[in-house]
Amino acid sequence: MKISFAEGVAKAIQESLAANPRVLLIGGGIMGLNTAARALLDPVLRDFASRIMVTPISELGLAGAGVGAALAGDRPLVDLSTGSFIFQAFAQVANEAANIHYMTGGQTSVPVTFYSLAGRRGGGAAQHSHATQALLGQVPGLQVLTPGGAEDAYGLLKWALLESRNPSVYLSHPLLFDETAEWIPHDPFLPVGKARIRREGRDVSLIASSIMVPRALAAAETLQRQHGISAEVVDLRTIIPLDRDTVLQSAAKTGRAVIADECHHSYGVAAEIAATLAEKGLASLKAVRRVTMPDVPIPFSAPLEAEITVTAEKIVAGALDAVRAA
Amino acid sequence: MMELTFIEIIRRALDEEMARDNSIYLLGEDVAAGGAFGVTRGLVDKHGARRVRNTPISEAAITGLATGAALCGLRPVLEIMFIDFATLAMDCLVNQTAKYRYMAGGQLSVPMVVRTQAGAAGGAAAQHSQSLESWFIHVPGLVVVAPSSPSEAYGLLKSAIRLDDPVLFIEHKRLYAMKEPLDEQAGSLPIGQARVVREGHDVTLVAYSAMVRTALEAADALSRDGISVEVIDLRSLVPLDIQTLVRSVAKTHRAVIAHEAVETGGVGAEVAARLGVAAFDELDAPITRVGCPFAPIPFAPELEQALLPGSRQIEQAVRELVG
Amino acid sequence: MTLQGMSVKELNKDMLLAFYEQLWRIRLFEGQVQRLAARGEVPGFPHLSTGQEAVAVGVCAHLREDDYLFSGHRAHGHVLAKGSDPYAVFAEIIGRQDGVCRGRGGSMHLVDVAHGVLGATGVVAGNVSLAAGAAWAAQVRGESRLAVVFFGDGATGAGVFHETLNLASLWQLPLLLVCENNGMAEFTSREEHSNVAKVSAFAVPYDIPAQTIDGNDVLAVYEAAREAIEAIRASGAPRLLECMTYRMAGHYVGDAQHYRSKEELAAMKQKDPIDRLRRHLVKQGVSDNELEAVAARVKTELDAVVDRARRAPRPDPATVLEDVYSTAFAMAQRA
Amino acid sequence: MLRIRRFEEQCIQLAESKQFSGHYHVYIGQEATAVSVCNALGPEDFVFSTWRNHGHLLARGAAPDRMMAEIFGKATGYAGGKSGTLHMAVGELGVPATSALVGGNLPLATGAALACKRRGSGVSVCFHGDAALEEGAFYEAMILAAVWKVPALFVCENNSIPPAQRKRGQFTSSTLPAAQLADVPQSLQIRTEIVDGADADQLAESFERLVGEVRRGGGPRFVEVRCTRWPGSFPLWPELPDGPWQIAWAFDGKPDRADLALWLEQSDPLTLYVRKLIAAGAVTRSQLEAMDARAKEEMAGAARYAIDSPFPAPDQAYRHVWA
Repeated sequence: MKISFAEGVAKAIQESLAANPRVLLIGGGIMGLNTAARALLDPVLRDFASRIMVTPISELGLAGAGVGAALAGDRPLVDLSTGSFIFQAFAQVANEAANIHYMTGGQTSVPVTFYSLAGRRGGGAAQHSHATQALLGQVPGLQVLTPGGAEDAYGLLKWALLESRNPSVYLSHPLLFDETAEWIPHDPFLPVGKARIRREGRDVSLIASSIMVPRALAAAETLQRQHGISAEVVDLRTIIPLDRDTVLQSAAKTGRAVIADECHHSYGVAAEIAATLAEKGLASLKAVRRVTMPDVPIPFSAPLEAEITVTAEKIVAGALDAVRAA
Repeated sequence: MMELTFIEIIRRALDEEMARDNSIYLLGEDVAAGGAFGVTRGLVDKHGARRVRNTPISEAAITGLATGAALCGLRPVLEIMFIDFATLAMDCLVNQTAKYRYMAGGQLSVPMVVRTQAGAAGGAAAQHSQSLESWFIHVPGLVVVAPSSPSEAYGLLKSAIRLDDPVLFIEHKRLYAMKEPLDEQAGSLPIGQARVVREGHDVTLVAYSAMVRTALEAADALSRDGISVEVIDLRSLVPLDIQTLVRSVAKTHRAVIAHEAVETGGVGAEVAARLGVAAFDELDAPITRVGCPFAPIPFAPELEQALLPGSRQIEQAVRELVG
Repeated sequence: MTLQGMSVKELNKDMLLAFYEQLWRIRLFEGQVQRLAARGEVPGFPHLSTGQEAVAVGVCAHLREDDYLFSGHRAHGHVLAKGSDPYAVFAEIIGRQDGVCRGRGGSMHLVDVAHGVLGATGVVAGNVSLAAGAAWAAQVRGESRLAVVFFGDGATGAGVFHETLNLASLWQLPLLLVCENNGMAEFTSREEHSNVAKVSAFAVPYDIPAQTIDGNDVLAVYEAAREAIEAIRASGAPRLLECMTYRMAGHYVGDAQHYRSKEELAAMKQKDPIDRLRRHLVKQGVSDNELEAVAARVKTELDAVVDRARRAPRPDPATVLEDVYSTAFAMAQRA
Repeated sequence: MLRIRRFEEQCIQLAESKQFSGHYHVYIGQEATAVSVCNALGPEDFVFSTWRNHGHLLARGAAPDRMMAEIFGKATGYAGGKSGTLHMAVGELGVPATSALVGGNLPLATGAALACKRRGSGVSVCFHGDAALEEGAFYEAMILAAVWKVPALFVCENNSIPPAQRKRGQFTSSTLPAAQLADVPQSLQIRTEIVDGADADQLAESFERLVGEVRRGGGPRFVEVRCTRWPGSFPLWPELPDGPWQIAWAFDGKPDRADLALWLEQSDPLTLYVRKLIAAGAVTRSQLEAMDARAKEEMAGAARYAIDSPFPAPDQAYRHVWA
């Protein structure tokens, strides 16, 4: 049956709360300002009222409380709302949660999940549009989950809440809520750390995650229909752990790699993947291109924002450039 | 010429700049008492308590205070004792300091320097030894400088203070005791221009901050085996001088990038990605990164040594390339 | 419009009418933003200050052009009351080239240096410490100017707010902290997210004189602000002003406010700051049609502003990479 | 209390003879606080500490030899050499994590208290210093604890140097304009008490009562324990003025240094408590000396254990990144 990304998120939270009394929710604004998606959560917030902690606006305190509760045996989901607000909580997310298991020589683990609604949403301007995978992706001890489809929105969040033994940042995206996907209830869950080949192809590999997955799929359609180019779409699903093998296998097969990502151009997720490809020195690799946001804060005005947005058309252009290069 | 330590040279640069421009103010925890590492010792006596001011231990508020003052025309130089504590000031640095000019459509600039200190130096463990530059170089609007020696730090700090953009000036703990002569006419050094520290023609070895010294050690060892290594000190990470690297790779056709920070998503990734496109035809071997494995810094010195990339790892990487 | 130092009793009819006009200008301005937002012409999520106009007008009446103003994400009223040109502000909110930030900032990042508006912020309590920095700059240069920062009661949950109280008191900074306590932080009411009813209680341990007043009465705000600002100019020490007010528009445009009961909204309408000043003016013998004339004049003025702003050119995409750095580094390159 | 002091004295002597590296902090002069708090706690309770954690861990029942091994960075340490002194934690004793950031442990304690409340058993105790009141994390943790009414006990060990005694170059402690430190938590509507850190009996009585109140769901409590800093911990690296503590000082003996003598008389919980026991005839001098001998032997044994323990194998550096 078909479910939407938003339904996936709501379903994962509802089932996890039902399955394990140690799961609790700190803060409850999960779906941000999307009222339709918010409505999906209302029954959950009602049924589990005693396990939903209403909170003041103090991201540092909330994140730290989530870590503390996890240290004491609970499995909290901490809602840090808009992606750009995770910076206030960085000391607790990156300096405490991520380090504790290692610092205690393995004595203590921190199964906390931070929910962050990150990415360019339209009109958000500079302080509401951050894609934070690049910074979070450099923190040893932190899992960074970036679902690009509804089935992963559900699966990854439920895995984080019920099974993961490490701290995770679950990066939801305001523009993904309406994406739908086929969902088979008892389908064996693709293990975390494995990328998903969303579309087979021979001529170029489109490496994507989160919001870039639907756009890469659209680009692949255009490349096939208008240019006769067969594009493979690799959905990373997670930035940590990063499935470098699947990326390398795909790039070796097609000989060309285009990495589409919403982080800024320099020092971003795309840079890490491009460097991995460059490092392995694949004989068959003819071209690598990065299609990302330029190194600018996100402007408010619509035409300016449109200029820097990574669209399907830009992914197509990147792919054509890679094909033409070799 | 007298020999000065990294700390003494930085103090001298701050002293001279404060004498030159009275809109420069020093802020930070215990800076009037000399600062945790003694960098600002004695400056309060020369420039007065109004311009060298201790702050409470509130990294978020003091970074905001410095930013607000910079918006109004002061040129604050804020010390954050350890880069690990900058995690408490991330919202200010990322959402305010870096973006103010752009959000205001160019009406304002933020002439502010945040001096901080990073890197592992034995026994400081996970929350006092991190190299976190990779976060800040992904934030458009921030300039990031990482000097590799006392004389470099002197010139780059002077330029950083005179720049009208916010600069994160990262000093490495292990360089603090390093001594170097400082010639009298030393002036400011350009930000955004890499420096060829050692000529060579077989491989280009890129590094910055304390890793430059390690790279030179590796280069010396390799030259004894007849491998000629060109060592380049990036000096600043943003702006990144990719042209100098491309020119060097055009000559050597091989590239290795070394840094103490975690390899994933680090400076090496960006340099490799850019060289992978800009110098694709010049490369005879894959670009290689030498960074810290993906783990926090352990306390025990033996474990720390096992983790951190040193000249041995660099030599090994170069030998694999040169073959 | 600055009337520093005049006590409420000395205000003559013209000055009161000027307040009345200012309140209407902000109310109609926000009404236009809401109207255009409903038609999808306003990108993003503007937050309106409808119902909280009295705080902006009452406080800004005492500010000089070179005093520094910071605001939160509900900033339109403060920026207009400080003296920014409504056309430039409206153009910015709909992302036009003539906008005060050339279309880059938008509703939540309004900056107008010429009028001392150093900025709104989209991060709750994100710039309270910046305002302290501006106050510190004024102090060290021996200037008599001050910095004022407006924020909602939600901001008092953020640790940086308390760090700033500590710093402002410790360094005795010329900073006026104005809390618009509308009893709501986004969607949760105050009781649910704070155990401290009155924000002024937070200032007590730091010896920052704090006052809680009725934020819907522009004359009460004017009087309290006059006393606080005069004290700051004289002593250079910080002050906190807590204005109890009520947010009549939702948290953001399009917020159906299902979390508010009907009676609650109706009761609040009764305390509307414009109606209260209107009743006061009528008692002072101002005729109805004189009051109507003011409202009509402001309506015509704003209709023209909105019309002009909607026809203003959109920013040229080619300029998108400008203003990231003031130094000419050639490094902000296209994707 | 005696065991804690002897442990810390061993640390200082070992550090002075360069047996272990890295900066560290000692708990001398505050022993009564840790002992009285931990005596009121049970196995299901949680304790959060900071970089000055040795006393808390010993009072909680940690083994001195494994603690010393960890301070040495040895494989037999509680964290196998990965935490060192700054982050020492003992999971099975309910000390799950120790932060080295000022105020870093406060939100953790609130979170653990939330878990206790949900489970219906256990309280969460957070030891922190006076400087934590300058960090935003303090306020956020306090407000959350109050709004959620969780069983959290915040123990602020205020060892700030009275202003009159602040000499140049020493690290100023907290810089709070508040007339009284306790005014701050009171303004957050949290029940606050002040206890004299030198009076072991008052501490024991207060914490017995307070832990009971918190355990019965009375919501969070804040206790300011006023201790005067031990003269040995003024310098950056702790030293033993006039050597280890001597039983004689509790009788008629006096140390040479006047400041130490004054401190023993007015502020040292150990000396004052021993005098009280002697006066009440509860213990004889020979019993004390026997007790002291056992404590000294235990801690000397811990030192030997640490010295003889092996360093961790280098490959351990890669373990425990992921649970």
